Amino acid sequence: MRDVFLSNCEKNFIQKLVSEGHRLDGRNYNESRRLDVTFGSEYGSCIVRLGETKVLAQVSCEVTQPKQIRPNEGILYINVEISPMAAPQFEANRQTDLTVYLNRLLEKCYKDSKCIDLESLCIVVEEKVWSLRVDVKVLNHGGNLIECASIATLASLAHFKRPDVTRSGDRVIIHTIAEKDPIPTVLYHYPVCMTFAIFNNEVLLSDPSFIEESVCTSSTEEGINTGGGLLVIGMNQYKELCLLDLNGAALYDSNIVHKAIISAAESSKQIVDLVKQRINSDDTMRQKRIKINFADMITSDHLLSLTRKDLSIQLKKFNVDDMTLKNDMEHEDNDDEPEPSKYDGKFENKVMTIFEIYSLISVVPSLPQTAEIISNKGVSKWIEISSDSD
Amino acid sequence: MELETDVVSHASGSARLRLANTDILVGVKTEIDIPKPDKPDSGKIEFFVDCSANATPEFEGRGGEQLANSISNMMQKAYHSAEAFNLKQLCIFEGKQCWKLYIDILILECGGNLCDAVSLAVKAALFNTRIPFVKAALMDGGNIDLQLSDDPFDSKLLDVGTAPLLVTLCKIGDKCVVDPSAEEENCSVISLIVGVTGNKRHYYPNHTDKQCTESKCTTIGMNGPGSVVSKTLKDAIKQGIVAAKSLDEALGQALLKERQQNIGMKKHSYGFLK
Amino acid sequence: MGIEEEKPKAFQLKPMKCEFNFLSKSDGSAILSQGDTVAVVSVNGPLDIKSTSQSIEKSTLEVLYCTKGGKPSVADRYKENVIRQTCEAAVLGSLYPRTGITVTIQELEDFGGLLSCCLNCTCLALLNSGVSMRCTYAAITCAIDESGDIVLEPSKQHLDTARATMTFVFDSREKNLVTSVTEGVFSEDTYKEALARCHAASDLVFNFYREIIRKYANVI
Amino acid sequence: MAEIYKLIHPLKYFNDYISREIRPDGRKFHECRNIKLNVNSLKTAEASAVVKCGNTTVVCGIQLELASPKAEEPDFGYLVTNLELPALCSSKYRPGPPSDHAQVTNYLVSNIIVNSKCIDLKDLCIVPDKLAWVLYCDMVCLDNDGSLVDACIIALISSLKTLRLPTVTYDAETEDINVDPDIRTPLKVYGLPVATSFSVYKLPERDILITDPSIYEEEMCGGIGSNFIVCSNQSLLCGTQKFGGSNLPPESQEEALKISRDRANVVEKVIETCLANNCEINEI
Amino acid sequence: MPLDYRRFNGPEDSVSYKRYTNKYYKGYDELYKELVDDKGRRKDGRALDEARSMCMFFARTDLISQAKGSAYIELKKTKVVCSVFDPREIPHQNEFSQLGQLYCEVKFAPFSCAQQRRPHVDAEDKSLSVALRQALEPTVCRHLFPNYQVDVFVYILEHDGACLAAAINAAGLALANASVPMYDIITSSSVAIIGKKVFVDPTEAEEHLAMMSPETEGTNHGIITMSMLSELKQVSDFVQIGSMDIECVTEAMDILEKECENIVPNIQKVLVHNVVQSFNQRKQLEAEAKEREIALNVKMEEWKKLLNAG
Repeated sequence: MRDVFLSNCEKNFIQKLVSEGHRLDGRNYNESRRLDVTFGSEYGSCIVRLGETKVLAQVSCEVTQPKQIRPNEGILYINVEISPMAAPQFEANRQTDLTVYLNRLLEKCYKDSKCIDLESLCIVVEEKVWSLRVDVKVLNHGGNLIECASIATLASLAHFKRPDVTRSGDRVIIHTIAEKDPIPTVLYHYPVCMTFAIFNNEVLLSDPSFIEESVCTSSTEEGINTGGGLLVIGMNQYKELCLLDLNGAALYDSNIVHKAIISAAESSKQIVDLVKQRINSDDTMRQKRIKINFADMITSDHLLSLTRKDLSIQLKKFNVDDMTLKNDMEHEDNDDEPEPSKYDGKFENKVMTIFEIYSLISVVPSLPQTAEIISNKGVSKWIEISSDSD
Repeated sequence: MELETDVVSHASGSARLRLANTDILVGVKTEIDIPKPDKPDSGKIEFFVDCSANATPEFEGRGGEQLANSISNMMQKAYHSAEAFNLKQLCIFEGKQCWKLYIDILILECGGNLCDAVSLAVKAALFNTRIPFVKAALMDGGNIDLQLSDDPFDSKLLDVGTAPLLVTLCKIGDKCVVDPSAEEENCSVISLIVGVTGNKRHYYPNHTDKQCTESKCTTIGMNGPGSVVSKTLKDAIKQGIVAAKSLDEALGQALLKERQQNIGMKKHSYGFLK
Repeated sequence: MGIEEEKPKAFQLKPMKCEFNFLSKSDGSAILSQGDTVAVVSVNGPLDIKSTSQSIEKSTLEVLYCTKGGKPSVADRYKENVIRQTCEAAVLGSLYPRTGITVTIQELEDFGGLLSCCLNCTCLALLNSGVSMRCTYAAITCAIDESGDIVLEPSKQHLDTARATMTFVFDSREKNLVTSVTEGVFSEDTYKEALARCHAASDLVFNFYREIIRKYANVI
Repeated sequence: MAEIYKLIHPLKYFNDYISREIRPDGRKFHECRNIKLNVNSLKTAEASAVVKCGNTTVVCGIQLELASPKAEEPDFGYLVTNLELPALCSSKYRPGPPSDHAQVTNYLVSNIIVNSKCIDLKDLCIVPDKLAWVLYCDMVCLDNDGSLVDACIIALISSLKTLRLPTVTYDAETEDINVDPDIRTPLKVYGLPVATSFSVYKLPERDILITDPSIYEEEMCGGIGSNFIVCSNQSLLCGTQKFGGSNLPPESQEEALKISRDRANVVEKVIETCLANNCEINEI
Repeated sequence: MPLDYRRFNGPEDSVSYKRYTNKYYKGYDELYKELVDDKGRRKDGRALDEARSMCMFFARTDLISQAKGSAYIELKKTKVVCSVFDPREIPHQNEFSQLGQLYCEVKFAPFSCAQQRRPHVDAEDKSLSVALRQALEPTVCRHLFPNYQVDVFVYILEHDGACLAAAINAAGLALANASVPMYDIITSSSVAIIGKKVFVDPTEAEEHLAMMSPETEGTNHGIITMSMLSELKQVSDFVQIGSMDIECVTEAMDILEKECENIVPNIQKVLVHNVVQSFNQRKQLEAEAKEREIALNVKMEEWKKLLNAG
């Protein structure tokens, strides 16, 4: 895996931003990005989108011999792949630490939590069982892979239906989907993993983006650790904890973990509900013989992706009137003034016309025979930043 | 030379050997397997050598792999003949089931003369390897259900009297040196490894069989970029056999003494890594 | 956004839908559906690669083909090779010596004609990434059914019963054959006829490319 | 001198030859190299063939095993073809697991055999759902000097043609298997697929089609693996493969199809003569 | 064993049909009887101490056009190909090595033995590669190509005993063919020992029996392979396996030494032939070049005339 470098500038910026109560994309601390689950034409294939993070999961099954120690249980196998598609730093056909870590977490969350009724996958004891294989492929790595991959695994497992089987004497007949209705997998409970980024040992961000993840686990330019870390919590819809994983250099005190668990309990319910609802609607669509296909995912959402502004932070109280006033007025903040919201589409506030920019700049003679362009001095001090979602 | 047996409680047999600066731990694991179709009445034996990076910095990463392979290869060759180690004693049920011995060799510290030390440690570990008795065998169609005795003391020991020892001879100048140190190994361009069968008498005092007292070569191999004149080669082999004989006798005595101590009183443990 | 109206008299291709910049982390990406068959492709590069795989003459093209699930196989490597060789003919690699261009293809749905969908999608993703290209290319799949008739863009059912299937790739400049992959047995005449019909159909694909690029270029 | 010129300016050297209407090894554009075929020279294999097309050397050996058929296809046997490109056949290969190029060539060869339907897998089944032959056909390239696929197909098909299967008796009651290696029946081979490789070289004014290219010629014409391979099986085509490289105008295609038809006849004759020769020896 | 995704795989449970033939399992005595007839002749008609090298030795060089040097050796049924490539920088190495290195690899063809060999590198391949390197190192002038390695690849097409010896002989020839500087011609030979009988240059069946442990205790058995630099009288590799007493070993060594010397003229003949051939080839090439030049000159004259006329 190639190294990804994060500039000190970026690090400091994000740290500062978070400490002031904002996030780069304008979310609240405990707000998740938009979650979307799309199913493919086959049973058990889905794409989960969490903001820009996209993960494809596909469940396949085959008949194999059971393991000797568990002769009456089916086998669940989870395989995670991160190809160069996810981000350029990943190399083809090479396992990174991240892949192994992700694989292990998902195995803990779905195999060790015993959420799947493996005994129902048995066909003939000691001879034939179903082996389920979940292939998780990361399409785009926009941060919080763990949560996205776990939702994808859950959704594909819950959506999957295996062919029906009948036994006649010694022989086992596997029916095609056309012959007999396939059977859904039995899930006792629906666990999902959620990630929290911790900044400065105290601030808890749910659903961190790629840059937040990288900043919180890295140290400052002087090599001092910032007390940041990643906390992964696996929880099912009954608010039962099934996985806890701590990462990074944060000193976790029990309060913060507790706080995270409470927050996770809330969102796990929402996520599971969403997944269930999507599966239900998918089922009714299928019953109505409406074709479902990944092609439905193609929209023109990304048409403007190169021109659209992703950042939703902006200079606070950026007002043409203020700017033309003297510097002293500049930082006399009156916080109670309502912020322009991203919904009212008043982009004019953000965009300065050329004329306005020029009005900020003054040409001054400095040394003999030189002139200097000095933009308004007051602006060059620390810019107050606001988040337009609050 | 320091030797200690039965150091790993989970293994069927084990030994730890310290020869000058060389430190080796050997564990023997037993498993049930199906014999090879062309040798239905024999068991199987397999050697694994692990050069831990602790032993010398050169082993870091994959550095030790080649050495590990060549040692395990050498051991496999040395134990190949029935004269050296009779695999028939590992047979449970002809053509159906047999014991398979996994011999794991861990090199903890490397101070020269690895081959010799490994072969000594393996022989010591095999000497106290216990194989559970098979209580009953149930025939069920083509399959066999084995019932093993649960009592760990209800087991048999292996006959390892003739198990081979390897002797490394380093050619330095015109002379060959037995038991070379790491420095001596560095000086020589060619070394000869001779595997010689042991003598049962040294291990089983009441063994009366007069027949096999003679030492035999089970394997010979050369190592290093140099070459030798055939006369030197012949002399070296002879020298190696003599050395192996005395080594074998010493090992036998040490093992017997230790076994008696074990029976006599509670074992005085040296600690795992002294 | 299909191209149904263009040439109603000859034949129609399955409706095509395409979206650029589907993946935010890649330098170029495209998702393409041809009928019910869908593939997504990402292009990264030119970027730094290991010195052992660098070439002084041209950029090293690495193509990775990912199936939806299951284990890797020799057949996947074969598809990968078909796509790599085709891209190599199209990309002006000599402009980026000592670098690597990574193309990753992920199959999403297969209802026949997956290979040509992957090839076309790759071409679109390359266009999107801004890598310099000698020409674009278009892939068309056809099948020869039981009775010996040629079916363009066959469906899954067609393929199951087909005597042979062929995939042809044509370049945009001379409209010559770049890649040809066939399966099954067929006579020489059928081959020629199939080739000619695919050749004609490739124009429709090129038109579609133009339309898509126009749409995106307007925004940018 | 010429050797050094070739080493330093390989493309120019090649271009010099081509523009004088001749190839570096003295052949005309459509001339094929000599073919040498030898069958049954390896005794450890059930059937074998050694083929030399110019310098390109491929050895094929077939070994027989027995297994139970797949559950989904109870009356089919197995034909497992593998091509090995060991490091010794060219300086381009490194020891280790098969490279991508080896896998692709391997797939190509297997695909041609499957497509040509020259072996009916049903012939390899002994008792449906219980017992079937497994044919392990391993091809090894000893010297890779271009047009590898052509040589592989010749080696494979001629060893398949010499293969004789032993008689097997299967006792349904006891599931006992008995093989009599002395009584053998030849394997049925339908048709005779022959592959011909072409390289396309682009001169500014025209495209030149080079038949049966050597490895050097392949490299000069769009790289190894971008050959146009036409595989004909008794007047039918069972594969026309081309992967990238210089593009191919329709006229050249016509030409290639015609040449491949002629070459198929020649190769067929070679194989038949060789097999007839082999039979004579067997009888003596 | 995990499946190999880079090849086509057959069914997992397939077994060679030979398992089910009547003659599959034979006892030790039965096998022993098959080897030697009453007159003390071996199955293929040789005397015990007669090597195949005497009558059925076939060797040639320049077999592989892509390699720098190559050789092929056939000892009746044992067939071995070897190729040697140009020196190249030692990959994955940080330190400068004063001596050049030899990289040796021995591989069996999947169809080289009666039982199918899986195409993976197995323990036997590895140990043969190590033995080959051991044998070749003393004879190659390694100080002449520091920090470079010469690749020696041996491929065994058919295995009928004495394959290590054949591999060493072939590699020696190929190295010479590749004009890698060497101190001496390297030759190798092997014997199989069963009881009191010593089989020189054994076949597969003889080797197999020699490796099997006889019923009676104390019988000598085993295989010895030795390689020699015959002019310098040096032993470069000695591999013994089995169980035998010291007298037996020394006796076998004398036989092997003689046998190795016997092979030398064979190797020399091939090498000389090789040199003569390449000389002839060069002469022929030069002659052709001259011819062409003359033809060209004639053409030139014609053109000149045409030009002048035009």
